[in-house]
Amino acid sequence: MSVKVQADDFDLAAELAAMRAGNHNIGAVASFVGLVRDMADLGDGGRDQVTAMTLEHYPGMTEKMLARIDAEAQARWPLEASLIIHRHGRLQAGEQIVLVACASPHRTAALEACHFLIDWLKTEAPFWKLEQTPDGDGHWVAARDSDTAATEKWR
Amino acid sequence: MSVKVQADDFDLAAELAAMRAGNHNIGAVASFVGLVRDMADLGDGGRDQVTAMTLEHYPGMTEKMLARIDAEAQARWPLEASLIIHRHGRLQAGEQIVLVACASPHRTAALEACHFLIDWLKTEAPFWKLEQTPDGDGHWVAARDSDTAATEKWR
Amino acid sequence: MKILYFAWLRNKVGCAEEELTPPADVATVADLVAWLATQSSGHADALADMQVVRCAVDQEYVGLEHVIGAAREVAFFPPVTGGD
Amino acid sequence: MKILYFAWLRNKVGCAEEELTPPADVATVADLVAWLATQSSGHADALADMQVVRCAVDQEYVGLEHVIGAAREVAFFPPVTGGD
Repeated sequence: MSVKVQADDFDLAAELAAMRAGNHNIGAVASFVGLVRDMADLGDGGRDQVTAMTLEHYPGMTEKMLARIDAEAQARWPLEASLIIHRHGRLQAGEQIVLVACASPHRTAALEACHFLIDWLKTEAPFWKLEQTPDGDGHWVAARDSDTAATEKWR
Repeated sequence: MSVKVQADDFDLAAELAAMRAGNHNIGAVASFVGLVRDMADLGDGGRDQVTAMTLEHYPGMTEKMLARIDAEAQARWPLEASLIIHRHGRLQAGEQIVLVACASPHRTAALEACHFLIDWLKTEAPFWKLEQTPDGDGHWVAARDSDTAATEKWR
Repeated sequence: MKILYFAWLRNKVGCAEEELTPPADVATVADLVAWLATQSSGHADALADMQVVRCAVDQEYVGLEHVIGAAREVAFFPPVTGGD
Repeated sequence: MKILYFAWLRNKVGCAEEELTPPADVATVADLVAWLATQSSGHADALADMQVVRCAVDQEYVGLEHVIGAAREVAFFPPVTGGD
């Protein structure tokens, strides 16, 4: 029920504490954090060192799509609370990119809704990654078929 | 790769930070926290107020079972790190009971392994809940068929 | 042999742990349950319905047909209810 | 009409945003793409393979057959790659 798109980092513990504050009907909190890896998977099966990445997004449409995905999760599962935070801008290896969290009385709804949100976000939220490698070149990360397939399984 | 059974509370952010410290090949961290709800589902469909609960366990066997479940997750998914913390003793409504966390390069392994661990733990780890209600009576929580079914789906 | 009881089985038996030496003809978990039920009405009550009791021998889950052999520790408890 | 380009489409076109008034016979997204491709070699290059380009009209995903109508904002971008 909360969506944030921001350049700043987030504090996982503080965000989760705020999400469940005062609600003792929450028995389960599932969360997912995506991080910048220092290795990128290249299309040819090789790996390239990544020193940083820049996340570009479509201001306005991003918030709209995240809110819609969040509403879809609320409609499908009995959630007491949910939260999506997605960062944009330049991020170093090891930094947090995205947080998805769902709270419900029991674990299945929280776990499934969390998985749904991150799968759906990967193909519906307008973000694009530019990876920087040590040779100075940046390259735009290509979408993966596996992400589309992951989203399709929820349709 | 780490299992803890303890009476003390845990700090989610600190535990997750320790789990992924120095490993920049981690692109995904999925976590699950179970909490004491202030309402118990009664078998007859009604609900009863819960003020606290006491978690009893089988010292020795608990650690052994959790380590085995953790090893099973490691064998099934390409995880960079995993963590299970389960508390025992008396806990108040709203308190954290259990933490399961999995880290991997990509999200699917982390999310599935996290779901697997909590499902499996629910039916394999020797813990028993005694719920305290305002009238002072304690009652032992009965196992749910849905938990057994949840574990079965991973076999 | 150390016998352990957890949760409501402990409440019914009246103790968490006891050191017992079953007779030689107690070979399986089922034999042990039948013999324990003769020890007291609490034991008999706790072990009356083995559909709702699980058993671990030396900290491994086993069925009623399991042969106890040289086991040092046998535990009886309800289906587990940890997690959330 | 405001036209937006993101990621490598922006690099190829050479700008992030432009205000254009397409001719009256531009009805669909496909028509708009064909017309934009005549604006510069950068535009033509960016929009050469619409298999790898997605379009949003007034911040809603649409297909090439979508009728633009009175849209205020049309965006072109690659398949998205957010998340982890």
